[in-house]
Amino acid sequence: MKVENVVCPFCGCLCDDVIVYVEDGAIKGVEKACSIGRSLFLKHREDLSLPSIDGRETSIDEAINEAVNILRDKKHVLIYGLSSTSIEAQRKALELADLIGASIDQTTSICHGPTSLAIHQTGIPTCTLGEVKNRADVVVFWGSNPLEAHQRHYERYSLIPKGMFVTEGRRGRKLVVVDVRPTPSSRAADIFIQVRPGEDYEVLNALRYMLKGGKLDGEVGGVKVETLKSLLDIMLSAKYGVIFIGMGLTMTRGKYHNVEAALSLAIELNSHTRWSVVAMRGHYNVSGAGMVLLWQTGFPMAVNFSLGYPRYSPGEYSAVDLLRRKEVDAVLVIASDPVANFPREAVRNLLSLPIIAIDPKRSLTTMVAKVVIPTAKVGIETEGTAYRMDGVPIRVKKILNSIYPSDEEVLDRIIAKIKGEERNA
Amino acid sequence: MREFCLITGRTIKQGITLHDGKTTEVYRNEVGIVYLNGEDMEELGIIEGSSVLLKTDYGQVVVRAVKGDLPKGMAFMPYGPWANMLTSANTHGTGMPDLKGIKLYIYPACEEVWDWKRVLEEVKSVEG
Amino acid sequence: MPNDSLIIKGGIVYDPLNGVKGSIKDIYVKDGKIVEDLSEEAAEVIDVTGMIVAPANVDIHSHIAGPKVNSARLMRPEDHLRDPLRRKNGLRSGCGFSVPTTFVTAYRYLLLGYGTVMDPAVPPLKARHALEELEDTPVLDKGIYILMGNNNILYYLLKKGDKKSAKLFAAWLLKSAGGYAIKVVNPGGTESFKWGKIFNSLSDDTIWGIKPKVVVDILNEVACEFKLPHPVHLHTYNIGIPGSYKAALDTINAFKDNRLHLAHLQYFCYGGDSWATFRSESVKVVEALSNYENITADMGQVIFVDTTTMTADTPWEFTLHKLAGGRWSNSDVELETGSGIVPYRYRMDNLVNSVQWAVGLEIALLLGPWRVFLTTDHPNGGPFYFYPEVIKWLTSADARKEMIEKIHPKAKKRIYLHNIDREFSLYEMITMLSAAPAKALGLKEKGHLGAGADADIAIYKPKGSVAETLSRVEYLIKDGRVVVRHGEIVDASYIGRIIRVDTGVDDSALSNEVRELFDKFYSVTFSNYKVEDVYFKREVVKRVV
Amino acid sequence: MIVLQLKERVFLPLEAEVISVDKFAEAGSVDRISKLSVFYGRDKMELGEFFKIEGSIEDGRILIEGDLSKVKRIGKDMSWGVLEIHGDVGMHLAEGLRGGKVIVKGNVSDWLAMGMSGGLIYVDGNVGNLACASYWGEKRGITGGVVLINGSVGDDLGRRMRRGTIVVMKDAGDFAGAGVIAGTLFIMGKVGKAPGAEMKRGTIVLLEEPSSILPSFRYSGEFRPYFVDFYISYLERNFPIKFPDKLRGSYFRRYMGDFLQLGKGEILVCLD
Repeated sequence: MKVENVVCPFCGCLCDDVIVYVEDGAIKGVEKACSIGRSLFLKHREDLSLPSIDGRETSIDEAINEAVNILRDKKHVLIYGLSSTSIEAQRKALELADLIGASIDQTTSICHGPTSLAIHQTGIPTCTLGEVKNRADVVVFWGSNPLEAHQRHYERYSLIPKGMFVTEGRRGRKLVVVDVRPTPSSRAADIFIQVRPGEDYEVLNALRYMLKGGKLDGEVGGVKVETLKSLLDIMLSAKYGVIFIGMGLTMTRGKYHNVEAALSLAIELNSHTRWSVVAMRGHYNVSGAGMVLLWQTGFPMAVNFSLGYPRYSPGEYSAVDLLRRKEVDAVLVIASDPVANFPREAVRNLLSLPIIAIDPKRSLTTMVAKVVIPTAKVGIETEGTAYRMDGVPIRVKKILNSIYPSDEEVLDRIIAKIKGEERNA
Repeated sequence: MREFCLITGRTIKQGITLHDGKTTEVYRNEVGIVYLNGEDMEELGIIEGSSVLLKTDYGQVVVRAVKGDLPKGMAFMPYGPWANMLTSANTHGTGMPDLKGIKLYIYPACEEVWDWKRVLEEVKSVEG
Repeated sequence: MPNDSLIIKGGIVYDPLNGVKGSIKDIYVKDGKIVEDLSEEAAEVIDVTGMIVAPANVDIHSHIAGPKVNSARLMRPEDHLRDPLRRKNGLRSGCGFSVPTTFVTAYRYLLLGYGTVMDPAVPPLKARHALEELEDTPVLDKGIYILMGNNNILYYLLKKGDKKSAKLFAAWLLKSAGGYAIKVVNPGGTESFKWGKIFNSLSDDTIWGIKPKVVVDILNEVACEFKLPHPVHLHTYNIGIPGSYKAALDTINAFKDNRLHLAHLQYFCYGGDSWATFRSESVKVVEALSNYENITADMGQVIFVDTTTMTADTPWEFTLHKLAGGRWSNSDVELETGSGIVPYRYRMDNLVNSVQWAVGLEIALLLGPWRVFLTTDHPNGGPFYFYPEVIKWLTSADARKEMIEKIHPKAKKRIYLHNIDREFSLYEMITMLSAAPAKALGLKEKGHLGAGADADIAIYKPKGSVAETLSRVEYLIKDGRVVVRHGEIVDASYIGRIIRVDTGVDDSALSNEVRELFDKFYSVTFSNYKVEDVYFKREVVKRVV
Repeated sequence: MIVLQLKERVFLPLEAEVISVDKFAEAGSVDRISKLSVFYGRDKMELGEFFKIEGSIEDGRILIEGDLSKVKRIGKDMSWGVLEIHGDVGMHLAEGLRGGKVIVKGNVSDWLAMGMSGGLIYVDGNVGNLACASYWGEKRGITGGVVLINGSVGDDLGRRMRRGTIVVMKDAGDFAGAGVIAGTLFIMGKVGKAPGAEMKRGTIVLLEEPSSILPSFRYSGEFRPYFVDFYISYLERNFPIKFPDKLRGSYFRRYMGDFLQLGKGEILVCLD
């Protein structure tokens, strides 16, 4: 069976033109997806997780019961992950957090969290990826390597496609890449600007200063002022420019200040011509996790419900900080692998806590979790909404059956049980 | 001792092997890895594909060294459990730990590249 | 399901659409509808002797959900910090103030006696987002208006002179995005801003070489030919600036032969040719409107409060950002529209803000309650839960006088408000809040208490004044369920309906050319564009034309 | 004086905004003070379950002893009296402080004195990140008061402060004085990256040359700012603090900035 226009549940590009061939209940072929997307579809049945308690295989029902026991008894639970599941499940996770007075954080806190912090401070002029395709004549990738992290980004949205007002496609666009090292993405660029690690802020500061008419000489952040001047000229000559920002800004020294500087530059450029900023979001629904958190709590991540209402404090209720300070007594992980993704110090404390892991696949987290609840993979075995990196919501599809329930169902059952017990008490 | 700057990031192979499973050999081969500048490798006496011991203020790990297109003094590792043995959990009040731009020291090693079990052992063993 | 039959006994009933002005009578409810009669044994009887019984309120224009509302939430953590709400009685926690979370939005609307709220500006590409938020805005019936005034495909077809395709496309768009009405915001202006230009006109050529008037005419025709229950919901050009009343007059003149709704009219009633000479010209606009019963409007009243402005009028938000300084967000949506967000504080000691405050009340008092409805263009003029303040000013000339003493001293010479003595009665106020907007929306089952109406009933305990009485319901019945009892929400566990129209225009009606434009220029495939039925699975009302 | 002793170490966050002179005075007796509610994780509990409480609040003095590093929001919105803490203390100490004194003999975690408008804070040890900083999205940080820190502070010290004085005797992290609208910061040790970024007005006095000054600052000569002398002798007279001698009568190198904003702020670097 040929399934067309399948949405790839891997990265924030959320490509929705993938063709998948299904035979005998398994995926036999994939077209149009990038190499990572192909791997995701074709190897989807490999290394799956099994329901277990303390490493002992068990039934889904028992695993859920054990999870309920932990969540009911503990005083301060961390709910973490969310970026690789559907809106429907994310909603339930928030309802649970509200119900049990937990802290809830999503993977964005170690991804584009600083971008949210910067938006609090400055706002953001942004656009959907179709605007980039149709209008952008200058695109700047700053601290981002799409050819490895978002492989079809150039092809589908930002560089190659012929748009309504950029009729020549690649030839109608200038590509600038700013990074601390050459990457496959920078090799495709018209201009590559190599910044000294940790000095993006200074470079952005210099660009803004020159935009305001300030004079500089010498070099800033390892870049000649001459080079920056010509970059600024390119930016000013653009009809519609877009800066894509990546982890190169959010994870390096300066963090949200770096992003704030990039956003401010774009805002200030709008007094001359049109510029937007788009964050290169990693997981396919990390954008969505932020959206649900925002509409239910007002905040995009790092929310605590201990006092019965949402409080926001990145650096306090964010997962890495809660673990580093060891301020929680249990962790519920949904569709994420903090044991593999967190810095060592945070992982060490995480390992000393009871972990409940809800995940279709085996991961380092499921290997050490007290309770493992396998679920159907969203976008392959269950449908749901996901938000692309630019906030466009797309319905991901179900193409195979699973013997396991969805994340949404598991969370719903946990909530029902906890509520039921509340009534009895 | 020479100081390097550790940058972590995505690679295609990391993304592909992720779907084989994080406990698999293929994943270790692509993620338990550090890319270095060729001249730096020569200076340190490190042979392409050999094991190196990496140390930062926050931890240590043994991975495979591979030549990469990098400026001198820079080391690049794919995101994953190996790189995270070396990163700092200090978020400076932002929620975002220091995952790029970390001071790194590199030593040739005869030990095999750590597997995920050894990585977890190391996580547990070190106090501080 | 709680008791499905109710008798609301002994209340003083106000039902403007049925001409009931404060008669004591019982209201019977069965299966979510109001019925003529009911046997007492089967039903729950609620004794509301001495209380005011009215149709639940209807908000015709309130930005409560969707992409730009959420972007505004992201921009304002400090705003949420001031107004947290605890989880209690099974209600969800959240935050309020200028951009409340979805649950809090619903709870506060319910306590004000609302049963239906319309979100007036949703880009079709992101309609799913609005619908998902509305799913988390429980109990209320909700609808969305679809932004079309800057749609590139529409302009493309019009430029070709293919009016038929253009109309079919608009009707298809409305259906596929799950919309209830067509919304137009600064036609041509939002598109021009994508080119870095500020464009404000109905009769000049847009970037596409098409006059905005032509676009609105076509959309009016769509509304007419497809018998849409609500006409084009128009936010015209030149919002918020000195001299904006001319845009209102121009717009009224251009479309006087159509049914039309003018959104947040207050912002289009300013005179003067600079901020220094800024003044009210509400009287001229009211005069122009008084001849055309076919045109309705809502207030867009300003409250003196720190709020967050948000609109698809991107050039205006950029202008406001330059005027007010501080944060600015903008989001361009491919081929369709855009939106801008700027936090803004209306201040009593500011002359312009003082005039704005008066203008909203002037138009309402001069033209209400059947033609101009209560809104604050939430949250643009201020959060909706400040409506009781507005009601106070509409129902009490003394309360207005008191305020006029407090606002900027120079304002008095530039407004008409102090010369208006009219005070709306309880009956008129209920008309303005429920009957009139329901009628303008073409919601035949809403806004009245006659048999066959949805059993959305607001019951108030009479207090010292009309404003106090209407400030919080004692009971709210929604679809026959008792949602508020003794002034507290007791049941907010169901999600309410999405009200949308079905124009009957399916994919097959679109020309190949439109399909090709789609495939070439959108960043999503055609088959993944249309909003799937799953977003309407819960208690849909379809209104097939 | 009323004395609170932590009975045993707490591991989860203990939300104790009730510990303030205002709230204690309102409660009155020790008995009623012990019944004030705190949150331990999600559990609502009583203050007396965690602290041994003795003495009287009549003179407006509170002394707390123990490892309070998990105890948050002590001294919230306090307006008078003296709150003395012997031991390390957790986040959000003295949030919204309006008056009175908060004295800490130990280290303080992040978010010290957010939204402070008056009063005095004295910290003997080190302070975490975002000390005296504006909340996310808030236009202005602290609007008054004096904060004296004997040790070092983390990043984002005094973000967007509107008025007030902050003295740090040792090092400050990155982005010290970012977005300052007005007010004065003294940093008597090393300072991290980008001091004064986006500052509008205000003064940052540095004892040591910073590792770099942002491109958007302009060097504007060397001079002897008498107000620094007056200022430090005023602070020394009134508060328990002693500035390095080098500062007195010294010449300073002056950088004006941040020219991305008004450009009316200054960074003064003490010359040898």
